[in-house]
Amino acid sequence: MDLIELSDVSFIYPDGTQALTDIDLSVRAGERVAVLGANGAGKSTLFQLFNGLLHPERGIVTVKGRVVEKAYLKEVRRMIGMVFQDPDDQLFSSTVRQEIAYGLLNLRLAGNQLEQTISGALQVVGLPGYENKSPFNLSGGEKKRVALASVLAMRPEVLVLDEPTAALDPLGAAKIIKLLNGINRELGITLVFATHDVDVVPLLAGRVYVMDKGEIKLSGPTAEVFARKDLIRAHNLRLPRVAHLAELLERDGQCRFPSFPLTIGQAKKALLERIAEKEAGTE
Amino acid sequence: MDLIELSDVSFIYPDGTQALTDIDLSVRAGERVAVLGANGAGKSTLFQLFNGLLHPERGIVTVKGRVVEKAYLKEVRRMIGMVFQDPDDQLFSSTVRQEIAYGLLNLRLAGNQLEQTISGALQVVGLPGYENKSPFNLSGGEKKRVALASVLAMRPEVLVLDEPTAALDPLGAAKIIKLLNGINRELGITLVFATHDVDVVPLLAGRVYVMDKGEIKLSGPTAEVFARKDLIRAHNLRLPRVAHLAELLERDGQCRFPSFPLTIGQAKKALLERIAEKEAGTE
Amino acid sequence: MNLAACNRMPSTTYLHRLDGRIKTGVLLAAVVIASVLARWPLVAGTLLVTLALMFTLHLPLKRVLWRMSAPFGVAWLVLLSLIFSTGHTVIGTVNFRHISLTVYREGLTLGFLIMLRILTAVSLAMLLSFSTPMVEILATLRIFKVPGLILDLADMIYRYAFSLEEIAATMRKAQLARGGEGLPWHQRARDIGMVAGNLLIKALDRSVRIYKAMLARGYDEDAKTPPYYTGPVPAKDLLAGVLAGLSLFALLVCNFAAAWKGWS
Amino acid sequence: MHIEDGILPPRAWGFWYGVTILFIIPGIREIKRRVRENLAYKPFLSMTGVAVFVISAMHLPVPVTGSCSHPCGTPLAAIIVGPFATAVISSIVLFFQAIFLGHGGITTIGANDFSMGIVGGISGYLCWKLLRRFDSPLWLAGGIAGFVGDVMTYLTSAFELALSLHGHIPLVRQWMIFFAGYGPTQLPLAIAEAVFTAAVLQVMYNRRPDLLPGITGKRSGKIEKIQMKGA
Ligand SMILES: Nc1ncnc2c1ncn2[C@@H]1O[C@H](COP(=O)(O)OP(=O)(O)OP(=O)(O)O)[C@@H](O)[C@H]1O
Ligand SMILES: Nc1ncnc2c1ncn2[C@@H]1O[C@H](COP(=O)(O)OP(=O)(O)OP(=O)(O)O)[C@@H](O)[C@H]1O
Ligand SMILES: [Mg+2]
Ligand SMILES: [Mg+2]
Repeated sequence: MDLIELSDVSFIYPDGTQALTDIDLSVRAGERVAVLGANGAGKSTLFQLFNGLLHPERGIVTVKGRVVEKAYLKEVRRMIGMVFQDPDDQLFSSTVRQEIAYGLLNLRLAGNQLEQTISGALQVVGLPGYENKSPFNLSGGEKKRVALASVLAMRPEVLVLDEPTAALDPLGAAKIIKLLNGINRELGITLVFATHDVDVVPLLAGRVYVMDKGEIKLSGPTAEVFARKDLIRAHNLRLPRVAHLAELLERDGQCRFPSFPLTIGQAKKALLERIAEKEAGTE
Repeated sequence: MDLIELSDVSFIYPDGTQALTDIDLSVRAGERVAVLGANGAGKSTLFQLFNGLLHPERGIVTVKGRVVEKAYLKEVRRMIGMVFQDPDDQLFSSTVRQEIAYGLLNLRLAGNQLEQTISGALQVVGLPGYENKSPFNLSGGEKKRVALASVLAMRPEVLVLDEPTAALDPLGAAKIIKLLNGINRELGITLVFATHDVDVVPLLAGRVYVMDKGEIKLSGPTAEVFARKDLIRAHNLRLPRVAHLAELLERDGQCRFPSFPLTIGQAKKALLERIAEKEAGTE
Repeated sequence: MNLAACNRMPSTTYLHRLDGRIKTGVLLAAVVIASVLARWPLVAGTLLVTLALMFTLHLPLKRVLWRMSAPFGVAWLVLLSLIFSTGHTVIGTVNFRHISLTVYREGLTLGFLIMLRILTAVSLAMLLSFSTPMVEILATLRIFKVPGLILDLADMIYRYAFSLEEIAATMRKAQLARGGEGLPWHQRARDIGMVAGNLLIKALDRSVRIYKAMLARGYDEDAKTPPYYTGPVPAKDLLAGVLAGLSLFALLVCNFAAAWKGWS
Repeated sequence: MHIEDGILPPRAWGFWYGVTILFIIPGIREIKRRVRENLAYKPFLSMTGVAVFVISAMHLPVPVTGSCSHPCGTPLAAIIVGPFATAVISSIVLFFQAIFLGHGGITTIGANDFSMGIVGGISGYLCWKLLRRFDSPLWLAGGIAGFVGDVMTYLTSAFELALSLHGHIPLVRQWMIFFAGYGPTQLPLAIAEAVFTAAVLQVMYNRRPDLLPGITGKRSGKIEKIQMKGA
């Protein structure tokens, strides 16, 4: 049974914008799924269907096999933790402590347990000692991490992240990626995220959906999706930069890559092999 | 005479945060300058000093040789067009059309010319037909595009862009980069921008400033700045991905790169040369 | 309160295309005139014409009815109190337990007239807001010499209203996503308090940032705001305006020419 | 309770316009002065106006009389931005409510502003000042200001109605009849307004004392140079 499943889902905003059309999508427990797509493709809208912040016009959204509807919402929202695209949208409390406590109080946590959970969550995102700061006076990257902590503290089974690395500086982004991979591996938390930073995808996703104009155009394991270079480009996306480099080398140079490198590590290996081959080949 | 010049400028926020310390910076007419730095380094603060949205605590800001002060503000703001980091802070009209018209009306444009400029600007950012949507009902990336269009339409002499490609999809980002380079080359518009997407910098900047904790730590032509790998990393940044790849190849493989490739084009060329060398070298 | 709804109008109908200066001028004058008319048939006629014009805008009926319902609160109270308090011709009494109230004919007539006037004035205002963008209304008021500072503030209040609406909606969404629903009342009260307090702070902070964006795009404290209207009113629209103005004048003349008693 | 167009005779609404303008003129002067001192004042004032718009648009129907009540928000605004400026922004807010919500009227802006913006604002402000003079806690002063401002607003608009519509009944009796018409919802609303005013002030004071220069004791507090001094 899939954890999240959308079948034939459409969504229209009140002003008449058809944001999603006939979406079929499923996420299994423990997976890491990326959703890619141009601006306005419908990624953020899609995510809000998962936990019933928006309701589909047509089609069915199920979580753990049960349809998401009024009576089930509370449970669903507890299961699915959501980090919004803009951390400013997510933070509404006076202090970081209250921000994180908010969801926990709704889960009826109290006393010692509450305090421990809060400081634990801050520990995980690398912001110990920030309890009494105001979330509004933090830098962009810190806000993002507080938003993540406030969601992580609730121990969701699924983390849905809208652009987790946007607005972060490179080091901050690398840390978040490591953190997310860590909680996926160690806590078994399922990850679903949207991003425009294609280079991040191979580092963080096992499977990819590509959306365009409200429809899912392509899906599959990361390597397979990025092998469809023409389709990727047709949907306003691009290859990871090293893959692009490899493509150019293959076209203009004499290199052959049996499988395209997607990360810098893979590229290094592949290139070293090619170079070694050349040396060997000419002997 | 430099177009924008800051000498020995410091800035402190009312709550006591020392955001900038002893900044010396100058931008010549027609240049393309990037400002890099970690979250909270002070980039956005710096930009707001240029057109007098903030006033330095100490030091002097001059534009075209004249100190930025009350009587000069109007002219300066007309000369310097500014795209803010968060489009939500920039959009305040009830339709996209009115949003773009706002600045143009302040420039006393009217009638046919106004309409043409508006639709031209929307064309350029890839949102034709969005005139009557409310800017609040757009996706994150669409908002950024409208913010860009509203400033681009005013054709200022200097464009100051706080993270121009953040939240844009890859194709959109590539188009904006091309557009910016185009108006720089053809109209001589000066560009100053901040970004976290290091891979974009070599494509769009001739010169780079690196900031950290409110100070300028490093500056110079793009290639020279990125050659200081250790310093770059010390300030929470990273190399462009292909440069990183080259670095790895140099360290682990037998490759030597006389100058580091920063863009995919350069990398391709450099790698093909290396490969050719290898083939030649073993003959 | 959905302000944005007022802006989402198809610019296809005749009224939508009509010059904003004409619409604003005529409709505001009509509101004033409608609220001084003392003969109910004239008011009823104006109301009918207004509703007919509204019909040409192709608005959803539900929204129109909802808006019409707002003023009834005051209207009923006024009608009720007038019936029992004004006039001398007794047309009956109402007995309720030990209280007995006298119903007067003059009060009833006046109450009916006032209700009609309220409806008419509200419909006219509604017609204006559904057919004319705010910028055009404010630009017209500027032509009418309303003080610049007031219009400036009005312009900013209008812009910020959208912003506040958005902030409030996203804050609520953020609470829902973290289980803020179906809570006991004291936690609900806590949520509302939290949103209200922080909303204002967030909104005030954002207001300063938006203001910066306006400054950066040439908003000028001291200079006059640039005229929104640069050309004259198109001849056709001017004609429509003159005709509408004449009808309003005729309405006033009818009202005063006819003999009418008492109330001023 | 806003008075709609068509209820008051021209003489009455003309009179209330006149009275209101007496407060608006110093209001405009005060705003101009403070804008010159601190440019952040204008956006600040406008956002406060939006808050008043939203708060006073939350009307509740009164089941018994069929009337309509709502909180005012003006006591809070008067405490934050000053009573004269409040008179100005609430007149703008009333214009918007008349146009967009069918709530109040164009000809009655004067009358409504007098009850909500001027009497409501000033009475709330005076309560606040008085209580703070005697070192009452912030929440208490704010709460009482909210309560008094709200009740005064309703007394005033009931008076305005009664003055024009008392027929042959004595003015005071008709006034009380109108006021009683709102009683069922007005009392709980006044209490809600009190709680709300107190809570918002307390949160603002705890989190952003720089936004409340007059309250933290420092006359020219940090708002004078908030983020764009002299820009
Ligand atoms: N509140 C809204 N009302 C009306 N239309 C909306 C609203 N929010 C989004 N849209 C529209 O719905 C479509 C999908 O928006 P969505 O935010 O899901 O895109 P996205 O894929 O997240 O884009 P981005 O990459 O820019 O964040 C867009 O065309 C957008 O204009
Ligand atoms: N309005 C403000 N009041 C007080 N402190 C502020 C304010 N805005 C920013 N700061 C602080 O000033 C410092 C510099 O902020 P700034 O926004 O200039 O950084 P930045 O380089 O643009 O960062 P980012 O990459 O995250 O956008 C940060 O420490 C930040 O917390
Ligand atoms: Mg999105
Ligand atoms: Mg910034």
